[in-house]
Amino acid sequence: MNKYKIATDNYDIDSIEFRPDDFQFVGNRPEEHIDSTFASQDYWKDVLMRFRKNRGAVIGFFVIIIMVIMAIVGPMVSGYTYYEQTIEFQDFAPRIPGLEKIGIFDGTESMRISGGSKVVLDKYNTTEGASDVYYWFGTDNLGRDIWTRTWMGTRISLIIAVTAVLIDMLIGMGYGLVSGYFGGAVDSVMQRIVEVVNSIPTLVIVTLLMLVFKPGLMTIILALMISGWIGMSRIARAQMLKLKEQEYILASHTFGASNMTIIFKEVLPNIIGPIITNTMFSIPNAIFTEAFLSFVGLGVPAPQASLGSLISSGYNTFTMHPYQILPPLIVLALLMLSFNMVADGLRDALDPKMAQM
Amino acid sequence: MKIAKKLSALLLVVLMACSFASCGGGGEEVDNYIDIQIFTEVNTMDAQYATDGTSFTVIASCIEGLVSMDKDGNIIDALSTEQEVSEDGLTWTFKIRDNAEWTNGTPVTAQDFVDAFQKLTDPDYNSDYQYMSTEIMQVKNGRAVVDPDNALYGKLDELGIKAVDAKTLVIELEVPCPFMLPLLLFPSFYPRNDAFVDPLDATKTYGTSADTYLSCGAFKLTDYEPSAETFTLEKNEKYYDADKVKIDGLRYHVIKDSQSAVLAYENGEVDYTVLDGSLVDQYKSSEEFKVLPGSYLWYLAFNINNTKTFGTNADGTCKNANVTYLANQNLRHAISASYDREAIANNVLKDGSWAAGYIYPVGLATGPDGQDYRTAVNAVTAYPDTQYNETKAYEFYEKAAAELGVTDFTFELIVEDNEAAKNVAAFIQQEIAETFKGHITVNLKTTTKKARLEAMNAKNGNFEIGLTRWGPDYGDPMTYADLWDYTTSSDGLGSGWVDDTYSAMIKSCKDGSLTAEERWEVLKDCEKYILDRAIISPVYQKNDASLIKANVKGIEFHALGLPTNYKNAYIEK
Amino acid sequence: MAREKIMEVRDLSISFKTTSGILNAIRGVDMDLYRGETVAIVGESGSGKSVTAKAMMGILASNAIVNSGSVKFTYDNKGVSKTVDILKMKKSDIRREINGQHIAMVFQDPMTSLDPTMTIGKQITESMIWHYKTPKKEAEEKAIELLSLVGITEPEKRIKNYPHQLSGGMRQRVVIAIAMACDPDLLICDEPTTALDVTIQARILELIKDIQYKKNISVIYITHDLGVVAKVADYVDVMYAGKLVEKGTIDEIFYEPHHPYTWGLLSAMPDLDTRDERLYTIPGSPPNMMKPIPGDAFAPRNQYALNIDNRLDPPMFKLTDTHYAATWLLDERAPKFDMPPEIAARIARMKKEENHDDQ
Amino acid sequence: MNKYILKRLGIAALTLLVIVFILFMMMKLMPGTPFNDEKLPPEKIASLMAKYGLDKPLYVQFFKYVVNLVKFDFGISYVINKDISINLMLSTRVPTSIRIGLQAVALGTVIGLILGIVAALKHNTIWDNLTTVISVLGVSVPSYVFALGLLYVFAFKLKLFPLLYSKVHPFQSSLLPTFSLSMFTIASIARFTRTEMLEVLDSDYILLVESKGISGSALIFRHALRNALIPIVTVLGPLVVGLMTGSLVVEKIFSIPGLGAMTTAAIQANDYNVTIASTYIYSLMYIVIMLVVDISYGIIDPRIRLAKEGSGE
Repeated sequence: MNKYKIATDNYDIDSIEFRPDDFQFVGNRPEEHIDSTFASQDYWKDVLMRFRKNRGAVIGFFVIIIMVIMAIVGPMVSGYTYYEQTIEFQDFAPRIPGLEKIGIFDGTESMRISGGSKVVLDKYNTTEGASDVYYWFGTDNLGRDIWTRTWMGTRISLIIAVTAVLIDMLIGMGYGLVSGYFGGAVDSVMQRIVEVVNSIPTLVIVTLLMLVFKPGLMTIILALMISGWIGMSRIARAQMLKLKEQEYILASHTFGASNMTIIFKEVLPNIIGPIITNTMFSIPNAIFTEAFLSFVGLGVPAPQASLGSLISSGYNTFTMHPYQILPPLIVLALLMLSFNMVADGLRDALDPKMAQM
Repeated sequence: MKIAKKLSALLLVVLMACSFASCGGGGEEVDNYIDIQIFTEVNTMDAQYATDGTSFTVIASCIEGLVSMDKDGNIIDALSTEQEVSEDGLTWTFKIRDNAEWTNGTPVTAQDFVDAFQKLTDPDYNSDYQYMSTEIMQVKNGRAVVDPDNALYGKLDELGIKAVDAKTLVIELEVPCPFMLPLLLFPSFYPRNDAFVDPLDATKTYGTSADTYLSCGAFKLTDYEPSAETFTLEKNEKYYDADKVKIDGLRYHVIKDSQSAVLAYENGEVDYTVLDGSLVDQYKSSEEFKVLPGSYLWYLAFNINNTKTFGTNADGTCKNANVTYLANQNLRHAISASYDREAIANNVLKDGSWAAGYIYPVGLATGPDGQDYRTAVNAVTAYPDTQYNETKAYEFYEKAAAELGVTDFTFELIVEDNEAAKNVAAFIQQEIAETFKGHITVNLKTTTKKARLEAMNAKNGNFEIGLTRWGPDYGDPMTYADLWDYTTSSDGLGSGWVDDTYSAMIKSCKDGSLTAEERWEVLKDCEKYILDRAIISPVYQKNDASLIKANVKGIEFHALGLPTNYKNAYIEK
Repeated sequence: MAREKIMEVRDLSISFKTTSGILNAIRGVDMDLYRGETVAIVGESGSGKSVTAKAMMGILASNAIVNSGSVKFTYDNKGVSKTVDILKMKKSDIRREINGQHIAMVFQDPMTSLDPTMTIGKQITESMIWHYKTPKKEAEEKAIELLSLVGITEPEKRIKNYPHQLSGGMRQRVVIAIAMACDPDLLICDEPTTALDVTIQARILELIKDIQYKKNISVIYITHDLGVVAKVADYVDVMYAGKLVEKGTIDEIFYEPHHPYTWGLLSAMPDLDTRDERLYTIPGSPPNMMKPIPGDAFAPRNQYALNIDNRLDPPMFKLTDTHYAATWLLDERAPKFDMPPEIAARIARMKKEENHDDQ
Repeated sequence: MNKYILKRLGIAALTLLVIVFILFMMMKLMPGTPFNDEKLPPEKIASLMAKYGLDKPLYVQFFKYVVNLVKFDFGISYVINKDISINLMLSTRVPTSIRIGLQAVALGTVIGLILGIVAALKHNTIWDNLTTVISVLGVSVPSYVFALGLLYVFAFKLKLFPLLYSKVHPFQSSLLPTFSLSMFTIASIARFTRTEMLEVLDSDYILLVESKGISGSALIFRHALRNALIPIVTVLGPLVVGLMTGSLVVEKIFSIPGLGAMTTAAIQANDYNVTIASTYIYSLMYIVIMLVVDISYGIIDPRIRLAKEGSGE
C-alpha cells in the first residue's frame, strides 16, 4: 500500500493498470522538446485563424469575393451590353428562364394606377418581338439591361472604392505618421490644416471640385482623396505618438537611423493592424460618398453606371418599378455590410484583446 | 440584466410617444385652399427683377398687368379698361381701372406703370429683362437711356412712357410692335408702387415678407420669407374682381424631388403637381392627368466656330479639331437626322412633350393670317433634313467624311444634371452610335446647369455639342430668330456662327420697315435658313405632364406670356 | 479556539469560451479557508489563480462556464451564520449580499483599478451608501478614517482627489480602503504588490497584515512571488495549469516541498545569498490550456517526470494533515530519487536564516 | 480652464479666417460669374460685376468680406434670391436646420447609446446581434433611401406622419426627417458605444466596482457609461458634421426650409455670397461643436479638466 494516503476524492488508484515502465524516469530530453508544448505561433497565422473563426467576417469575405467575380463576369454573361438601349423594351420587369414557370420573375409587374386599382402588366407579351426576350433583372427606362448595368456599376463602385482607399491610405497614413513623428510645431501646424480641411463641409469641397473638373471617375476619386484621408491620418498619428516613445524606437535613434527609416521601417510595420482595419472601414465610406455624389447628380457620366447612380435613377420610379432600384440597392447594401463585417472581423483578429470579449 | 429590459422598454415608449404625438398629422383638413407643388423656390417677388417661371407665377397671382388673358388665349382687360393704338402704331394709350387699388389702400395709378417701366429700364437697377423694354417693345428713347455714350443716358424721364393723369397712361414706341398687347402680359411690365417699394428696396427687404409687399391682384402674400419652401397667398379682398375669386387662397410647396411630390399628391397634401415623365405610365389613364402646354424648345447646339476657349490655328481654324469638323454642314445634318425624336418624346420623356423638327414652338405665335405659326408651316415637309432618317443621316455622314477626309469622329455632348436631360442625351448618344455604326461616337459630360451655360456662352464657347433649351420671352418668332443673329444676340449661345445675310434678315424684322405680312414671311425664312444649315438640331418641345385633383377646376394654363392663372380656380365640394 | 471555516471550495472547474476555442482555466480545485487565517495561492501567470479568486467573488467574466464544483461561503447574516454556494447564487444576490460587505478584493494594478472619473472619496463611500444606506456625511467621515487607517496623510484633502492625482502606492492604499469600507470577512488580494516598487510593496503588505490583525479577517493572497508568500501567509496553495499541485502550511511548502513544480518555484525565488551564476528558471512554458492535457500537465517541464506522468494525472497524496502534493513521485512504486541538490541547499539556507531571524 | 478656453477660441477664430480665405479663393477660381443665365448678354454681366464690386482687386474684395463677416453681415444674394439680404434668408433657415439637426443628434445619441449599452450588457445574445444588424444597416444603406423608405411607409402608407415639412406643425412634420437623419448617428453611436462599453466593462476598475457589490444602473451609469462616454464624445463631433451633409439630401426629400437646401441651391447657382455665408455658418457650427466637445471632455474626464486647470494656474 502507498506510504501516503490518496487525498483526491473518487480517485481509484487500484483500478489503474500500471505498465511496467510507468515508474521510470522519462529521462533527459533536449531543450526544444521541453518548449514544444507552447510552440510559438506565427502572428499572421494566428490572425488568420482568429479571422476564420468569425463567421460573419468569413461570410462577408466570401460575399465580397462573389461580388468581385460578378463585377468581372456579370456584365459578360447576359448577352446585353450596359449601354445598349432598346427603347421599345423599356421598363420591363425581371424575367428569368425557368423561374418564370413557377410564377416569380416571369416578367409581369403589378402596377397601381391612380384611383387605387391595380393592373398586371406583362410587357414581354404585349410588346412586339419581346416574347422570347429575357432580362434577368428587367430593363430601365431606356430599355437597358439592369443585370448588366448592376454588375458594371458594381465594377465602377469597387474601382472607386479601392483606388480611393489606396490613395487615401498613402496620404492619410503619410500625413499622420509625419505629423505624429515630428511633433511640436510641425504637428501643430499640420493639425491646424487638418482642422481647417475638416471644418469645410465635404459636400462644399466636392461640389466645387466637380465644377472645376470634368465629372467622372477621376474627379470622384480626387474628391474622395481630399476629404477622405483625415480619419486615417488621425489614427496613424495617434499610433505614432504611442509608439515613438517606445524603447526600440529610441534605440534606433541612438543608432542614428534616419527619420524616414524609423517612420517607415520601424513604426509602420507595427501599426499595420489599425491601418488595415481603418482601410476596410473607409471602403464603405468611399462607396457611400460616391453614391451620395450620384444622388446630387455628380456621379459618373452616362452611359456608365455606378451603384450610386443606378440607385439614384431607380429612386425616381421606385414606387412604380421597384425592381429597378432593388438590384443595385441590394448589391450596395451587401457590399457595405460585407466590408463592415470583414473590417470588424479583421479588427478582432488583429487585436486579440478585443477578440476575447 | 434588468437594466437592458428597462432601457429597451424606455426606447419603445419614446417611439410610441413620437408616433402618437403625430397622429392626425396627415393633413386631411378640407379647406378652400389650393395646394400647389413647385420645383424651385421663388427667386424674387420684385416683378421688375424676376426672371424665372416660378417667381413670375407667384407675382402674377399678386399683381396684375394692364391686360390679361382668358382661358382661350384672348386678350382681356385687366388693370386697364381701354387700350388704344395710334394709326402709325407708335403710341399706345391705356385707361387705368378706377376701382383698382393696392393692398395698403392706395389706388393703382398710371404713375405705378411709369415707375415699373422706369425701374425695368433703369441702367442702375440692372434688371435682367431690361431689354424687354428697350429691345423687344422698343419703348421710345429706351436704347438711348441705357446707352452710356448717349446724352440721354440714365435720364429715365425721357423714356417714352408718361402718366397723362392719374388714370391715363401713354406709351410711345420707336417702331410699331405687332405683339404689343401679348407682350404686356409679361410680368416685367406689371405696376409698381415706388412710394412703398423704394424705402424697402434700400434695405434689401422688398418682397421678403407679407408686410413688405403690395398686391393689387387676386391674391396677396400672407406668409412668406425669402425662398420659402412653403408659403401662402390669400384671397385679396381689395381686388377689384374679388367677387369672382372663389378660393380662399393658394398654398405653395417647394418639392424638388418628383417621387416625394407624387406621394404628396396622392396623400392629398398637394392638389397640383408636375409629373416626372418616368411616372407618367402610372397615371396617364387617370382623369386627373393632364398635359399642359409648354413652349421650351430643347435642341442640340453645335460649336461651329467659337474659338474663344480652344484658340485658333494659323489658318484661322479652331485648335479643337472637333469644332472644325462641326463647321461642316453635312456632318451637322448627319447628326441631326440620326436620332428618333418621336421615340424621345414618347418613350424617353413620356411627359407629353412633342418631337420637334422645328424651331418656333407650337402655340408660340399667331400670324397676321390668324393661324398659329406651326399650323401654317408644317415642319416635316418644310425641313425634311431635320427629321429622323437613318439612311439619309448616313448619306450625310458619308459626304461629310469625304469632304473632311476623316472617317471616325468622337464628340463630347455637354448636358445638365437633370434626369430628363440626361436620359435624352443618353438616348441620342446610343442612336448616333447605331446610325453611324460606330463612326461617330458621342461622350456625355454631365455638369450643373450653371456650368453648362457657362461653357456654352458666346464668351467661352467651351463645348462641342450641347443639349440646351430656350424658352420664349414673348409670343413672337423673333424671340427665337434673333438668337443666331451675331450682331444683336443677347444669347449665351456661343455657336460662333457668323452670317451677315441672316443678320440683315433679322434687322429688317425689327426696324419697322416691313408690313406685318412681309415680316411674317421673313421670320419663316429665318427658321428655314437656320435649319437648312443645321445650325442647331431641334429635339423636342417640352410640355408638362401634370396631375390636378379632380375637384380642382378653373386653373388657366398658358404656354407663354401670362403664367398660370389661379384667379378663376375653384374647388368643387 | 476552534477554527471557523468560512470558505470551502470543492472540485472547482471553470472554462472560458473564446473566439479561438474553449480554454480550460481551472480543472478541479479544492481549497479551504478559516477565519483570521491567510492563504496564499501561488503559481505562474495563467495557472488559474485569479480565476479562482474571481469565482470566489462571483465576478467571473461573462464568457466563463462553470463546469462543476462549489464555492461555499459562510458568513454572519444579522447574527445568524449562513452558508451559501456562490456559484449557485444569482449575480444580483451576490452583489447585494456578499460583495463588498463580506468579501472584498484588492486588485493587481492600482493604476487601472480605480475609476478615473470619480473622486476617491466617492469611490470609498459608494459601497457604504449602497449597502448600508449610510448617510453621506457619516460615510465621508468613515472614508477619512479608512484613509488614515491605510496610512494616507491629509485624508480630508485627499478624498476630493481623483485617482490620477495619486501615486501608485497611494492608489493601492485607496483600493485597500475601498475594500475595507464595509468591514468584510474575507479580503482577496490579487497580486496586490506586483505593480509597486519594492519599498512600497513591503509597506502595503505590512498594512494588510496590520488590518487583518486588527479586524480578524481572512485574507487570500494571489501571487507568483514566493517572497511575498513567505512574509504573509499561513497556508500556501501551489497551482499549476488550473490545478492545485501542492498545498500545506508555509513551513511545509518552504522547507519540505514535494512537488517538482514547487521546487522550481523555490529555486526561481531571488535570494541574496544565491551563489549560482544565474537565477534558476523553470524550463519551458505552461501548457496550452485550449487543448486537452493528457497526464500531468507539468510533465513536459519536469526533470523528474515519470512515464506515467504522460498518461495519467497523479492524485493528491496526503503527506500530513495539512500537507498534500499531487505527484507520482510520492507513489510507492516510484523510483528512488534525490531532490535537486541546489534546492536542498537552498532549503537548508532558508532554514538557517529562519533560525537566525528567530534569535 | 478659462485660459484654455480662451486659447481654444483664438485657434478657432484663426481657423475660421483660413476657411473663409480658402472658400473665397475657391469661389473666385470657379468657372463663370454668379450672373449666369442663358438670357444675359455679356455687357450686362460686366455691369452687374461692377455693381457688386466684383471687378475690384481680390484683396479688396476679401478684406471687405472679412470685415463684413465679423459683423455677421453676409451681404446680399446675387442669384438665388436676387438682391435680398442673406441675413434675412438665413434668419429662419438656420434655426430650422439647427433644430432638426439637434433633434437628430439627440435622438441618434439616445437610441444609439441605448442600443450600444444593451448590446454590451447582453453581449453575444440576440440583443447584441440585433444591434449589430441595426448598426451595420445604418451605415450600409444610403440615408436618402432611408428617408424615402420612411416617407413611403410612415407618411404615405400608414399616414402616421405628414409627408411634407410644415411650419404649422414643425415638430410632428420634422419627426420623419429627424429619424432618417439620425439613422447614421444611431448606427455609429450604437456600434461605438458597444465597443467602448465592452472595453470598459472588461476593465479593472469595473471589476473593482463589482467587487464592491455595486450593480445594475449604478454600475452602468455612474461608472461604465461615464468612462465609455469620453471616446464617444470624440466621435460625436464628426457625426454632427456628417449630419450636415445628410441634411442636404433629407431637406430636399422632405421639403424642409433649411440651410442645407439653400446651400445646395447656392452652390449649383454659383451664388458666391450665399455659398460662403452658409459654409461659414457650417464651419462656425463645426468649430463651436468641436469646442463644446473639448470642453465636455473636461466635464466627463477629470484627468483632462484638472490637467488643464493645472497648466492654467
